[in-house]
Amino acid sequence: MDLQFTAEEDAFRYELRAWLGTAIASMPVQPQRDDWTARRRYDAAWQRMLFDAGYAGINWPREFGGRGATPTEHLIFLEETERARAPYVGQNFVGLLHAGPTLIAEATPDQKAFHLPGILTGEHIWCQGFSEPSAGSDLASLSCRAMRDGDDYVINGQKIWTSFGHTADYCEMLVRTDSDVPKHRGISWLIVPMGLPGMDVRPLRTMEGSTEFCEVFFDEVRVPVANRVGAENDGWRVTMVTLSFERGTAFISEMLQSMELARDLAELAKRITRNGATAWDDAGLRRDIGRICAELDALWALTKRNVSQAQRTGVVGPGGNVFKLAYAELRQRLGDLAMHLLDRASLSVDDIGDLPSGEHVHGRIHALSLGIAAGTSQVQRNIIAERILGLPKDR
Amino acid sequence: MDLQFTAEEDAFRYELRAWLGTAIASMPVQPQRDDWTARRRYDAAWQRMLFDAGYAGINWPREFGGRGATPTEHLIFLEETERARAPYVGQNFVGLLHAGPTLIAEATPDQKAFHLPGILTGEHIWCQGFSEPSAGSDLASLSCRAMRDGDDYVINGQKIWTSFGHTADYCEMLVRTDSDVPKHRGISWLIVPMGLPGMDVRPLRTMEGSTEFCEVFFDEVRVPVANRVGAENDGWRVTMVTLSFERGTAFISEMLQSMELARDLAELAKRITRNGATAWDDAGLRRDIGRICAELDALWALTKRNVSQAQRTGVVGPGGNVFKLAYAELRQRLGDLAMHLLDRASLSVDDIGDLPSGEHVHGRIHALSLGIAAGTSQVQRNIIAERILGLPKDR
Amino acid sequence: MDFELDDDERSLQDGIRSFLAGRYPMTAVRAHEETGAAVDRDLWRALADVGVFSLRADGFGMTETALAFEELGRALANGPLVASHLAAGTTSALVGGAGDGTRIVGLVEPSEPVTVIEHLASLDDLLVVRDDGVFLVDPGSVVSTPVAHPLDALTPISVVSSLPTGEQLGGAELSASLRRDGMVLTSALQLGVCLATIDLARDYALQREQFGRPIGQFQAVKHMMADMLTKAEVTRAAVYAAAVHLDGRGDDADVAQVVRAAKVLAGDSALFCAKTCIQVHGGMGFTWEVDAQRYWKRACVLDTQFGNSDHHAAAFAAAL
Amino acid sequence: MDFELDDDERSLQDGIRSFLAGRYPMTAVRAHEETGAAVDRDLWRALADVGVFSLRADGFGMTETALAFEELGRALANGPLVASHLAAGTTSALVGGAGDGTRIVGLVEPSEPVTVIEHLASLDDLLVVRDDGVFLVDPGSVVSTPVAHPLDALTPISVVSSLPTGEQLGGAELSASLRRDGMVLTSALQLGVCLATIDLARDYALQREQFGRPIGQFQAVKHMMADMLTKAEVTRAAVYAAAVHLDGRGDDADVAQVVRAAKVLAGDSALFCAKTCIQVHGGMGFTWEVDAQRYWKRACVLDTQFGNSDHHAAAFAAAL
Repeated sequence: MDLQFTAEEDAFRYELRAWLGTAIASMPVQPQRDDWTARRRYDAAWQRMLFDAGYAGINWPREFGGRGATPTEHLIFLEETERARAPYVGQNFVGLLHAGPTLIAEATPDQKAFHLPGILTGEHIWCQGFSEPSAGSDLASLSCRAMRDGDDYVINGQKIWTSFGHTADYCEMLVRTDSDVPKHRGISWLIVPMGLPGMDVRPLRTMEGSTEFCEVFFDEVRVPVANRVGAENDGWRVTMVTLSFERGTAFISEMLQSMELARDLAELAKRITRNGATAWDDAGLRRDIGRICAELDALWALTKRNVSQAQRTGVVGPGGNVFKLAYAELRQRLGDLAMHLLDRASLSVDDIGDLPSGEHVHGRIHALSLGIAAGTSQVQRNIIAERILGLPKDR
Repeated sequence: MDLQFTAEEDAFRYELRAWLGTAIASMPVQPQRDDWTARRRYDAAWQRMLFDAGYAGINWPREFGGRGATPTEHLIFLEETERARAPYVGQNFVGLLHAGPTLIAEATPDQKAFHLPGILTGEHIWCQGFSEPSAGSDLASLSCRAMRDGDDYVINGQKIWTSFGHTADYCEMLVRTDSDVPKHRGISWLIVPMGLPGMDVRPLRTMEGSTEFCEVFFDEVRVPVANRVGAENDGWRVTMVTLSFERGTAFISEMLQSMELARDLAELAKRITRNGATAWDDAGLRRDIGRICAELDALWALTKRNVSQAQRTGVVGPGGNVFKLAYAELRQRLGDLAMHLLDRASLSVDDIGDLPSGEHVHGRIHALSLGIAAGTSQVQRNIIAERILGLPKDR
Repeated sequence: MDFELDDDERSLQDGIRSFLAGRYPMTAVRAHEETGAAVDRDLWRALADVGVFSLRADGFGMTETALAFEELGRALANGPLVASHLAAGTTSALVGGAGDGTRIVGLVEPSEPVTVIEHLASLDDLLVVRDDGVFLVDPGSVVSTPVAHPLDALTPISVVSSLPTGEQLGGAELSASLRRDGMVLTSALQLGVCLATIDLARDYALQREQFGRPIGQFQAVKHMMADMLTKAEVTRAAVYAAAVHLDGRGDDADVAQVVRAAKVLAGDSALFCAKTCIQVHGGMGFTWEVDAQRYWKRACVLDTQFGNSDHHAAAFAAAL
Repeated sequence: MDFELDDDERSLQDGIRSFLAGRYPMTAVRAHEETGAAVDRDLWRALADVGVFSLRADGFGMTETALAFEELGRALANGPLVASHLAAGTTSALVGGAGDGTRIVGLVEPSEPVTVIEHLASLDDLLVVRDDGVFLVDPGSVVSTPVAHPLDALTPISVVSSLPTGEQLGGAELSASLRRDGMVLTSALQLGVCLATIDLARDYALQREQFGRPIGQFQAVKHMMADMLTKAEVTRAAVYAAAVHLDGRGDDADVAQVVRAAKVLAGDSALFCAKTCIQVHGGMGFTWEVDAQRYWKRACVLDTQFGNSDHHAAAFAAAL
């Protein structure tokens, strides 16, 4: 075991760091949180810069236009971009992390040739049409129907939790193509261009007040059969490829942010005074912050174990579920602690004067979603118990 | 709503308090923790004193020799005996709280006439033969068999967690009298004299090192059919009477002890010094102690709500399950806190000098059993979810 | 001793509950949020008419008042409810017009790291509660900045940069008594949050199906909800005990400690129940549409009022 | 970077594990307990022969040593393992005979409210670690009282009333380095406790049936065990990271912080896993016979050695 980077890995890091230094300086000011069109432009511009510098699709194979980086290099990439406060992957998230890798693994040469470059350059934004109002944790029970009609599928139904549905060009979509077989077996994976007749995209307001997510309604929407990826009714297997990617790397950037946030909390505690002493004079608060920081460092070490395993075996194992479960819980504790420290200042989602209430309160709300999105903590525990511990399935 | 005692209740309290003052002074020194024979003598002597003073079977109906006290008077009785540091119910526990009430509700006049006085005077010690090695949370799956043979049942099988099995005179016992019907329907409730041929009582060592519990093995043990209480195969219903009693009052005395222990912890923290300051100077520790004390006070208020409900309706409702679940969790937190405070002194189950490590470490170990005995916390949660919240049964 | 609600208490509570269900149902709460959540004077006077502000001035006790506030918390009623009730006084009014709802009275305790006032723009009068006394201030004279995005959209807040001294209404004793009563009423609101989130979660768990059965059949969901109920019932006992003690119908416990215990339990439990309610709802719990998030945000607000649970846990220990 | 065990590390760990399974199986552990748990000199020399004490003196790193100690923790091996390993030194022996197991060396850090020494009656030498240095003391010269009922029957303890000064072996630097190495080795033992209790709980959950199915099929049990595994894996990462850093094969993090994090995580997780293992076992978990309780008691002991998790959480914060 070692935690030292090789000379090649260091070289990769320093070259990237140098490039980030100049690249970020040339980026325009970040758009407003809820100006999704401006944010699309911004995210696409950043993706184009990455592409031009050879950093787009960092972990994609070279033959499909990616950089073919190892998992360790991918980790370094995420570390350095976070360290440099580079733009987040943003609206390119689904394309780069979900749809692209699925296309690489399962699509036809023509589908790849058309779609992969658009994702890598930031030209095409993708969204995800998987969840439905009645198919959440039980995703395979989805009922959005695609009926074969000549060379088209005709889609009827509804999707929910479609991130960036109002700005995307394409949707990676799971539809039911056979209702007469067990639920996992009648699902297909389609590429659906957004804006087709019969599609209705409605922003979904979350408790943060933001509208990153949409509901998408389908009324007799026609999509060519040629847009299917993989065999008909084989979509569940196709999508499992995608989901494991999400668990592997999706939370690394925000995990690094949380580590910084926890340390900021110590600084904040030193500034906040109460009854003539600083909050930092409270031994219990110090211990809580120390424990959270120590646990975050341990989670970061776990991430490196997961990356090392991926480097050896090519897949992110159930360590990803362990990480997700632990991180969601820890992030909530961090948020609770921050809000208690801010006390009355935590009643504002905006910063108050020089108090960083905005960041902490937003973070606390976001933490509530961490136990739910991308597999609830209950689902994670089931997976860990069944796949790692080998306990029997519920029924 | 009110929390004030009536003049009658106060009169009851002061009379009892006065009697306790003289009665306790006349008691001999408490025997060693693990001298069960001496403890039986001690517990029986105390029960006899209670009996002579009219306090035996405090909540039993007068017609069966009890005092017929209201639930509120029962609460006062437990408060005052605890306050006076009177002996605990000890080995009379099963007889007074389980077997006696069941006999009152379900036994024949002859059975009552013979057994109830022995329980009230402390002459007869009872133990409980319910749990089996493979029937714990799923008590109704018990397999200890009683086959009818003329006027006898012939018992074969094993019981476990039989408190005071090695000193008791009688055992309230659940046996399977019909294996061909659904599990709850083939159970009968028997009075089994201890020491019959074919019975083998083996002390069961717990993690506390003590042997309050026994395993009891039955090999062709003959018990007259006349010893059955209730109809054959109706034992499950009969025993449900008993179990609800346990939840109602069994934990009140130790709950009062815990309240005192938590306050003692504050005193201890003021005495323990570290790095030139007392442990009490630690704001986090103070907050933890304050929170635990506040929660214990709240649990005490909950107990009074449960008692008031019993006073009105005659039964202890599911508030007993709520209390048990909350108390088990809280008692563990209290124990953890105490051991952390004692630090290296917590490595001894005996007191070290003037450090009360014995009490706290024993209490911590005992707390581990609270989440298990008399219905695990998981079983309590199921009951609360199904009976109070009306959520559907698991299958 | 009888620590169960009697018939009068039950019917008072039922009355408030039906009034709120009719006059301020959740549909109205949500609509109110969209229009900026300024206090609705018609509603305020209607609340006054059922006695929300004047219960104690009218001779009822803290017990009845806490039962009413439990319902206000359950209904997610907003506005300076506790402050206006306190202003209406018991034997005599602290601020005229508070009891009949003609004047909307707020309250602030100057605090670190920042002093924040809820509903400032809607206030007719402001009580400033300091250690050494209680002061009446003209809300218009407070130098402050409204916050564009308050955590709880139903509780607009302003950050104070300068607070005039105002007219002194009483000394340290009045201050202590307002704080004590305020703690109990706030903990009653928090209890209402606990109970409402349990109902919300239960309704959802019974109706929502995944894997071919209602999610309420899964042990994981059951056990989360059993923990909610357990915390809520222990909290209920603590809150009722505090109210009963303030009415002089308690046992021999130290009233200040009983009140602190209520605020500690209620603060922790409301946050726990609301957070767990969101988790039971899964993705839907994270939507603006579902009320789970409103209760969580309200639980956050209430915990900061009259001292949070950590503060009072420390105070409880200090008094041991 | 490759933070997975390599083949050498894996085979070293497997070797220690099979040695312990053969030479000191749980049956032997339980028997040892019944005879007072004095250190068994034959076993001790056998441990020495497989390198438990001399690994680092023999040129291996802390990484390999931690992997070995993980197995010792898993096997519930008792005796002053960490102390004797530290006494064997790295480049040169601190106490002669420690490495080959001919001398059994203990260690004590004088502490408040009481100073307690583990295994005193079995010791040939005692290291006293103070802030200002490390001292070698003749165990026979310590004035102390053995405790009749130690919490962990496998860890006899004595309460010290007077501790002679002894011969100074080194200054503050040696003291700091022994503490740092001791923290890592103790956290490795704690990791072993986590992993052993997971195995115990899993075996029981698969075999024990209630309500007509293995209890491991109930979500409540599954989720408790998923939490155990999660804490154990995060702890494993922290402990391995600390060991690797001590070997100079870490990243640019502050070594002292990495070590503290390991002790914080390992202390909390071992207690959690052992406690949960008891709960999974139900009534059986509370029996003397089932090993769950032994691991819980050991977890309690280990948390107090080289500073408990609260202590190091505070120290971690102080260094931020």
